[in-house]
Amino acid sequence: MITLLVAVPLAFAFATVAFPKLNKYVFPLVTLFNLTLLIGYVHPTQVVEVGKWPALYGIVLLLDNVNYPFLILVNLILLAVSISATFQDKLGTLLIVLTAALNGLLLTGDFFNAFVFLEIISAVAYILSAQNKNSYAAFKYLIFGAIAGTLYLIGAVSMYVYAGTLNMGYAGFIASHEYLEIAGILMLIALLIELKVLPLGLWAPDVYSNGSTLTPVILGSAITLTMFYFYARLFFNIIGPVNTNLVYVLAIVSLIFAQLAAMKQRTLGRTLSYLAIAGASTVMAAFSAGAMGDEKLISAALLYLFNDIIAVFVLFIIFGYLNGKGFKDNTVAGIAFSLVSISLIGFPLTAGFWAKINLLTALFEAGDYILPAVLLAAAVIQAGYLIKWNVDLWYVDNDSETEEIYLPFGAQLVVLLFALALVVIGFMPDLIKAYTDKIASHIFDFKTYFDTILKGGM
Amino acid sequence: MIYYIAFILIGVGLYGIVSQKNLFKQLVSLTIIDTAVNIFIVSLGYLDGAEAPIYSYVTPVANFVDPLPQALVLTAIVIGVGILALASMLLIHINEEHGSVDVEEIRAAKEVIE
Amino acid sequence: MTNIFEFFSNLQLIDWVFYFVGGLMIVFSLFAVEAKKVFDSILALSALSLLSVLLFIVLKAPDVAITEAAVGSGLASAVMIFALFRIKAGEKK
Amino acid sequence: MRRIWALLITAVFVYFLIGIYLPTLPEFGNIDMFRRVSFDYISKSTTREYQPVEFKHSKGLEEGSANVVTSIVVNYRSFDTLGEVTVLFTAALGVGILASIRKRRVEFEEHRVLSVATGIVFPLILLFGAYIFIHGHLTPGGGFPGGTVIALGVLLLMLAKNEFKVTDVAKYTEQIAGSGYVLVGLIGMAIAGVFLANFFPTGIVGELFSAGVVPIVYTLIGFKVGAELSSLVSELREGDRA
Repeated sequence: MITLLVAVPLAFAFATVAFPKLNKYVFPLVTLFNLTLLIGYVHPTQVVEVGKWPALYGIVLLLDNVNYPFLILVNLILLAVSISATFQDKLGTLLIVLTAALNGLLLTGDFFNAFVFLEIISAVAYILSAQNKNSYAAFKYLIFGAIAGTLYLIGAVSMYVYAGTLNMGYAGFIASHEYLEIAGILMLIALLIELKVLPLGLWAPDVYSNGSTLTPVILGSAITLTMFYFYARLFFNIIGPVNTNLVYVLAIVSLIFAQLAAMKQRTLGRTLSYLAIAGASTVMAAFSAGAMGDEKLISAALLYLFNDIIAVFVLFIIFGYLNGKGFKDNTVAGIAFSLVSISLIGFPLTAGFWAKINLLTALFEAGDYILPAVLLAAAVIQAGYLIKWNVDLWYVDNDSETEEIYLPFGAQLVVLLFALALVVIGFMPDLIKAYTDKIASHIFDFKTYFDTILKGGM
Repeated sequence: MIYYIAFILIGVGLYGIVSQKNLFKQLVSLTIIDTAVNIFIVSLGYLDGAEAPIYSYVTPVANFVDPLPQALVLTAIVIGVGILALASMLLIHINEEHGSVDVEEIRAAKEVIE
Repeated sequence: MTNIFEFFSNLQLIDWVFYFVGGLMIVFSLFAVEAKKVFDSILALSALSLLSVLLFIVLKAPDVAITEAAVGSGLASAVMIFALFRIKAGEKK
Repeated sequence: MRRIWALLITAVFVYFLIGIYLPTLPEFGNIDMFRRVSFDYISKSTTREYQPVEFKHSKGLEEGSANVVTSIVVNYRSFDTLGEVTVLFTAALGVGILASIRKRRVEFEEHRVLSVATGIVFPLILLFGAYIFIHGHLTPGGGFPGGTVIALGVLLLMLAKNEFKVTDVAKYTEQIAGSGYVLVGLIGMAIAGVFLANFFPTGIVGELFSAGVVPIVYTLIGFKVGAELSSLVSELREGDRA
């Protein structure tokens, strides 16, 4: 049943390639179909052996308590994109392919299959980031991404050499830990590049700030979310922590760098890009601090991730439409923008507040004082420039000559709903915390994963 | 032995990507890395004295090298050429936007605009 | 490795192929990276790909060899040369 | 300066590969096949007891293609191949989307020898490509090289005839073949209960009509790859198609 999450989007993508006009209707339909399937018909812990081959030999798709919330959130974001963003007809097919690939990467339990989906996702990302005359940034992205893909491929094949199979669960069980770590280093570098932590955001701002409503939204929310899931799956569940101290330092350096850079930028687009990188780096730092099995910390980091993803989505959609224009004519967008900014700063009674406070307490309990200090300093900087931008945008003097731009109704609705969701979660944090706690308690449980994935026998 | 060949080729490709200023050369270096990785993966499945993994009149009974790495490389080659085609198209676009495919000239052109 | 002569006399035929083809490949790859003209480096890349086909055959991987021959040295070179021609055509104007 | 950085990064990485990574690998040519799943791929015993397979004798196996690589690519790990087809699809689509703003076609001088020779060779190339993918489960080759050979034939046609252009027929072929592949998978789901299950009898190893869905899938892939790559090359050459 869960194969349909990948198969149906792919079938529609192939079938509509000659009729690009249909994509406007097919893309929301496909995501809606996925959501109904997820909420109504499938429930966690479900294993599918594709092609009826036993788990060790074929490819296994697995739906468990860890990836179920991620799947729902990713499909929800894609549905929101289909409603709110504007794009060329031809790009619709790409987005349907992306839906299939993201679902596939979230579901798969096989190292090489994950590589294939990673490559599909990156190929789509390259094309998206080349929109609006931004080919140079896209090419840089392609070079980095291709190196990352190659490293991941070497890592995946070494898993096969060490374990004799490509199945994630069995490979993690049978191969010795030193070997796993060496293959893990290769995969780690690859994923850090994909998560924009490693080259300290050298290329990401150019890609993000190309001014389309689609590229930064997709790259910053849906793809980042999926990559974080994949990182957690590999390095918490299967391989075990690899080089956590190094990643921790890298992520903190990246965070400081990104926040300082965001403060200095003069255009909103680049500020938001650095903001997105800073968010990803914070989550990465928290992940590596809690990699040894600190469930509370991971749960807090996931809440932070959720807040960040939704906020980045809203900010980039509004930026894509208004492109630095004021909020005087777009009150709804302005309200959503300000609400999200407040949540990002961590004002009480928003989701961001709970995310920050949980993260800080968990870090203090773990005896870590470096990250909290950096985090607080970063929060002050972030508050500074976010407030500045909000004030600027509310009180900007609109030139009467320039034509007035309004957000389409769908975009206004989505943006407002997402912003309100953050506030509602601020009042009732348990709504989302139940999920993050569940993920955090399952992600370190290798035994259950192993038993589930090899349910079909050895 | 063949591992060393593959690793040195990967090294050469990496060197090319970092050192070359021409974007086309960077793409060529990337393709070198791809080829090297393919050779490396296939060599991981080689078995002394075994035959190619195809049942035929010459080899009616199994005495085969490992077929799985070959299957993986098959996939990797095709993915590689897809990425290569995309990159070529991007290069054409870069040339139309900035008038060059050289890193420094592009940077210079950007500064003029700003 | 006590003695160079012993090292070489112990080599099998397959080792010779590896040394020869591998050496050539490394030379070609260096040429492809350092060549002055992009066209030369694409040609070197094509040659590199053909040599890797040879290696794949020695490694008992005919499927990979036939795919690499068609895709790697045929189509990939064609794609890159078309791109190069388009870029060159732009430079003239 | 750039070169020094490059040398440094390369040195670190090659040191990692040779110094740390290489010792973890098995010795070249001396791998332990019994510890790997490939052993069961070769003897086709993933769901049954081990029994040696014999060319032109064994029949009714779980998987019936003589070429073991093909059996992995199209049967055991067919889901990967679906993804692989999708990468190529995405790349071809992307080249189409990015098709350039300005019309700047790559022009060639028509040469009489080439154009006459192409008329003779082109059908043979098509035939060869079709042979490669139809016999993918018996001999080396399969859908990807077969499709690429067809695309290379189209490329030859392009070089010979200056005004030659790949039309929308390629798009429709791609569409039909691509959805056909997913459809085969969905039929497998309807009949055997799992996506991409092999629902045809597998026959005798080594015969043309054997191996269940493998030849069908490889033929579809061949058409799809051929159409995709030829339209890709054509678009790279044309610039703008509209």
